[in-house]
Amino acid sequence: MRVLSNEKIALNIYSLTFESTALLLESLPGQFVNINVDGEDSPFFRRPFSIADVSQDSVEIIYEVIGAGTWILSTMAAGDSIDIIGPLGEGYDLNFSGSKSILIGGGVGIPPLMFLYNKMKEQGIELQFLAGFKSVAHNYIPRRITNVQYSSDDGSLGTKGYVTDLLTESLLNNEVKHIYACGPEPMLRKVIEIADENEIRCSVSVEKVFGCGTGICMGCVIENSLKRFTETGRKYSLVCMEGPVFDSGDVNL
Amino acid sequence: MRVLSNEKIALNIYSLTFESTALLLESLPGQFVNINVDGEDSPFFRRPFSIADVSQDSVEIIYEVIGAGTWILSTMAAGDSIDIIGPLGEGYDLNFSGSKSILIGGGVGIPPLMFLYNKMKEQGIELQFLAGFKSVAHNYIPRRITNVQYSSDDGSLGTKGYVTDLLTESLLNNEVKHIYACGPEPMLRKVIEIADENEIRCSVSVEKVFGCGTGICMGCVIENSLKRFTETGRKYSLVCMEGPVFDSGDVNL
Amino acid sequence: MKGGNQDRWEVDFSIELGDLTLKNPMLAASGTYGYGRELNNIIKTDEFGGICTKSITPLARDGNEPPRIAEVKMGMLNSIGLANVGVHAFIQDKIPFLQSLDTNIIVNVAGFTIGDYVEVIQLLEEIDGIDGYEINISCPNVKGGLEFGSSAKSAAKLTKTLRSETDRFLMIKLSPNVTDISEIALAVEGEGANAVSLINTLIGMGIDINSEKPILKNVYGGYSGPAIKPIALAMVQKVYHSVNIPLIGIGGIMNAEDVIQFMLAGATAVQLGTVNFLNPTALTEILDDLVAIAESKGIRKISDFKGRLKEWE
Amino acid sequence: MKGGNQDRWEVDFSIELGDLTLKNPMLAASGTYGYGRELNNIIKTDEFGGICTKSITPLARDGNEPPRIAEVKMGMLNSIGLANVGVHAFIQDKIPFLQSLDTNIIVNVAGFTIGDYVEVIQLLEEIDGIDGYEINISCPNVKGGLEFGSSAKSAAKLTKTLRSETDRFLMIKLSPNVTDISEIALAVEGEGANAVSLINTLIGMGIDINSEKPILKNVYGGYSGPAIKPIALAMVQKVYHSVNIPLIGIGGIMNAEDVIQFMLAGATAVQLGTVNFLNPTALTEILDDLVAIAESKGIRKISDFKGRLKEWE
Ligand SMILES: Cc1cc2nc3c(=O)[nH]c(=O)nc-3n(C[C@H](O)[C@H](O)[C@H](O)COP(=O)(O)OP(=O)(O)OC[C@H]3O[C@@H](n4cnc5c(N)ncnc54)[C@H](O)[C@@H]3O)c2cc1C
Ligand SMILES: Cc1cc2nc3c(=O)[nH]c(=O)nc-3n(C[C@H](O)[C@H](O)[C@H](O)COP(=O)(O)OP(=O)(O)OC[C@H]3O[C@@H](n4cnc5c(N)ncnc54)[C@H](O)[C@@H]3O)c2cc1C
Ligand SMILES: Cc1cc2nc3c(=O)[nH]c(=O)nc-3n(C[C@H](O)[C@H](O)[C@H](O)COP(=O)(O)O)c2cc1C
Ligand SMILES: Cc1cc2nc3c(=O)[nH]c(=O)nc-3n(C[C@H](O)[C@H](O)[C@H](O)COP(=O)(O)O)c2cc1C
Ligand code: FES
Ligand code: FES
Repeated sequence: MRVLSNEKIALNIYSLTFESTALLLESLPGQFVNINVDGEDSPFFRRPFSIADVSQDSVEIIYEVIGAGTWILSTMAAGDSIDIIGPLGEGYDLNFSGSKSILIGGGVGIPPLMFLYNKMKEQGIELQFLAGFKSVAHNYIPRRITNVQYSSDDGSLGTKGYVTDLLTESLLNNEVKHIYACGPEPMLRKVIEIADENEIRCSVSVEKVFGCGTGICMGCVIENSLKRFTETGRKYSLVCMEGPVFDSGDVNL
Repeated sequence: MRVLSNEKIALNIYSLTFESTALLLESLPGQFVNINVDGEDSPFFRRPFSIADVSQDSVEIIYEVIGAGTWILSTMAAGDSIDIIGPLGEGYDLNFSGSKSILIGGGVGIPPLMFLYNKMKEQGIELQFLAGFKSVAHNYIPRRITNVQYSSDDGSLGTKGYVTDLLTESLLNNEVKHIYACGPEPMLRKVIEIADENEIRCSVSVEKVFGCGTGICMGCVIENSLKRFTETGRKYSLVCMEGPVFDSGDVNL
Repeated sequence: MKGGNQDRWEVDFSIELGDLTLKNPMLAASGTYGYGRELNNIIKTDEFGGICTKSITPLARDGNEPPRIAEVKMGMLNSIGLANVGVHAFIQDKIPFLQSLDTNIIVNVAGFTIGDYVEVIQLLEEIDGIDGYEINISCPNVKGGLEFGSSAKSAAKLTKTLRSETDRFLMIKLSPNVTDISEIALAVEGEGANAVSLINTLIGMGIDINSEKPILKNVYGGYSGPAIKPIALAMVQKVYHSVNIPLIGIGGIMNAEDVIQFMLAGATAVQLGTVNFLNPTALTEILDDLVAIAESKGIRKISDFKGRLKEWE
Repeated sequence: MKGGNQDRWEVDFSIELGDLTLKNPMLAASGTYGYGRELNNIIKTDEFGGICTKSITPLARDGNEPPRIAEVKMGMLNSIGLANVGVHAFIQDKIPFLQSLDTNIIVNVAGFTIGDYVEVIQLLEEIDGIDGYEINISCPNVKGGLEFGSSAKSAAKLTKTLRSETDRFLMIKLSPNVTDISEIALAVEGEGANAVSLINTLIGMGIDINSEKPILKNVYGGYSGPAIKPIALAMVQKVYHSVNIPLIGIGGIMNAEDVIQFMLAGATAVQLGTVNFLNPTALTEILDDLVAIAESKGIRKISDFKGRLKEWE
């Protein structure tokens, strides 16, 4: 596929857009693409990135440079050809209840929620967006996404502290039917704890190292509590194929 | 080391200059440098190149792009850092007899002879330079090197045909004491044949795949006729350390 | 005939594996192509000459605890540990799709005892549309399973038993983690194996120096990918000079050149493994490139490459 | 003390190998550092903790016919075939320089019969300045030589004989081309070996599809370089849990992280092999980087890394 743009949008964070295929136009929030950044050389595995937006002719991902793979990605320029497969995985459930939802994300866990936000807005769903960043320099949420409450580790953006504190606060004042979360594992665990306490349905997007991203290597397992057979026996689910979005009750994070 | 320049000087042929070290300033014609073009990735081995010239502050090599290694080399730019070791190997014998010599080279076998030419000129040695190219488009010999007789495969430069035909011709008219040759193996074999017939001393620069270029892998062997012990028993010499320049009588090409 | 002399070079890709005819010499390697369905929207699975399924055991298996895959340079380590749905769910949920495919279906069978293998095969014998079995005696990730693959005697014994259970195509998948792989190939040939496939993964390990832990929870894992190709090629060449049954070459194949290398070394067919993770449409590209290579060499029948390795004079 | 708190972190690099004390845990691997002199103008050879010489045999050997080296991805194949000057020329021409070095000299010895090994060692016993022997029972490039390395029985027998010939440090270099490397390590430990070094090269092969010839005239060669590191690490870990004598880890080490990985897996020291071809000053860089890693972990004694591998909870 052809890279359309690749721009730095925040500290160490880039937005990359590439030509869409018909299949990719059908992508759903929570689904991901899997990118081969360096042929069969190291980094060997493909690198997965959530789809941040799909427009008529292009797909956007937003990524942070944290290692060799994302570094190579950051060196790509418009016109370069890039080896991308997708959309992959099961995204967020879009049968919105109609009642109030909260989207909560941390760092580069936010892109799939941005995509979800668009879909919800299209359907007129009432929602609240809670976003946590390390600092204001890391914020890349575009202005068109309004109604965002921010937290940051250093207080340079929104409230100083954890984004999950915003969640607790928010639940004091609002009746919420569904929480959609994506971010680092400790954050997700806390979100689930809060959702459980408040008996609110919670969908989380989980990250594991992916060997294939297509459900064939059986490497990306997460313990489940489904009590039924999955592709890999009974105890595990495949994050890349049965997820990355799970109902929080179905998996043991 | 730092690349100073890297320029295309003929069809698929580049001149690369880099910062010299004190050691490299002492380089002799026929010696080579060994370049690691891609860390420990493929191409795995270093790539050897004859030293084409040494000036006060820089060393020049001239190379043809024929595979992955030389392709990567061609993408380097002034200011890039490059992993080069050298000078390596034994060069041409510089105890010139004083009497007439012939330098004969083909294609990218010519760079070490250009360096040798400079040293001979400094010492006022009388010489003839015979150079064979595929076509005029491949000629990169600079104008300051005068007195060159050319041949080319397609007749677009000098005589059409083999550079060894020029040699035969030249020997008819001149008394020659020493032939210095570098180029493809079939050419070298023909040069040696002619030198033997005419009982002229002949020094050839030989190419083999080098694993190390420093005499430690014992991979780059050539059969010798030395009848004495070498580093690798009796039958073989190491091209990278005992050569790449050999007296034609010492090796079986 | 469009384009006159622009015609595509015609290559007969079919190869013979004992009584089986495969439409081309590329099979999907066990454990790297799921149950055939997963990638079917990315590549038509039945472009393969055959599919070797994930290893099937009598009961469903969760496999080892994660992390159970990790990347290394030019390859990966896995300690999946034979995770699979078990033979019953396999028959019920997976076979129908496989049967619908226009390709050869080889069911890979694994077990901890001879009885395990027999149990799986007896159940599968009842099922149509299975063209043969590949016997995994070489999975290094489970205790016990390795035994069959690491001695000629135990490999022979297992082969003998399974031969008496089925008339179908029976292929034994050899372990590279042995002193003499051709000894084992000879032993299973002697007991009626129709083919051998090689190699399974090499035992490997990686360590993260930050956490000071192995990169796999299981410590050891199976090493696969391009890094193992030189070892696999050497073993294929060695076994080719030892047995008469067909060889299926496996190990680090990424492209058409690799396929030709294995065929030159003596393989009748090959399996694509780890490459499916990196490049799910590798097969399509390989088929195209094989045509180009065959044309450049004037070859019309892909099987002509087999064992064609030349000697240095 | 310049620069106040800018002091360099101090690391005690010395390690104990039986009775030997090495100033650092990096040795030059046999066959990849010549006779110690070749690179001495590029790197001070005696920065190494020790030098393992090219394998020495009773008579000079030309080695195999070329091509006898070839590159593959992330590694190389060699079929040098024990080319060396022979023990007599070694003593006359090579020993004096080695003796002049401020490092430990381990002479690597190879042979085709037990008598060959004994002959070389008896001659070397007369010579001062040799700190020990490394016994190459695992060179895959010559017929016969492999025998000692591929069975516990023959390895034990050879070790026993050599033990009776010398009181010097005696290290057996193990072959990875076996079913159970720890069985062989145990056997040589039982006969008095002071250490084992592992691994030697894996048997590999490459094919050029244009010429349709093997890339080595000898067809098979020894595979070395980064590609074999996961296999070497697994073997070191396995042997570490089987024997009590020190292990010297070898295989694909390119940098300081690799050195730490081998030490975590149980190696007391390591050898740098193929990396010397790519980067003759690797050792100097590794020493620097080890200091940085040790500092980041608050470690003052390099030997503290040995066997420190943590388990997953
Ligand atoms: C479903 C999913 C969606 C993701 N979406 C985004 C996103 O929208 N934006 C973003 O910045 N990041 C996203 N990530 C994380 C992203 O994949 C990693 O940051 C990236 O792979 C790091 O690669 P690297 O080579 O730069 O770093 P490395 O130095 O190789 O690795 C750093 C860390 O990245 C993770 N990682 C490495 N390889 C893989 C792999 N093959 N599969 C999964 N994780 C890996 C591991 O946690 C590893 O420790 C997502 C991950 C998953 C699983
Ligand atoms: C002493 C010596 C001096 C040389 N001087 C010059 C020079 O001045 N200018 C020039 O253009 N070329 C020179 N060469 C040849 C040059 O080294 C090769 O063209 C180059 O290594 C090709 O690398 P590649 O990756 O582009 O090609 P590849 O596609 O990898 O190989 C193409 C061919 O290059 C040769 N080659 C590959 N690897 C090596 C290696 N490690 N060592 C030696 N040869 C190899 C082989 O013949 C091979 O078939 C010299 C070679 C030697 C041995
Ligand atoms: C993740 C993974 C799972 C595997 N599972 C199996 C298996 O269940 N049964 C089996 O016989 N081989 C299994 N293998 C081995 C492959 O079929 C193949 O033999 C090996 O990976 C070498 O080929 P490659 O380098 O092309 O991957 C597995 C390999 C990988 C990487
Ligand atoms: C070109 C070459 C020659 C070698 N010669 C010997 C030898 O003579 N004796 C020996 O015991 N090992 C020999 N080895 C094996 C190395 O010492 C080492 O065990 C092996 O290469 C693995 O380490 P590496 O991956 O760091 O190179 C040789 C290796 C190479 C690459
Ligand atoms: S990453 Fe391979 S199955 Fe999920
Ligand atoms: S290239 Fe290694 S000895 Fe010559």
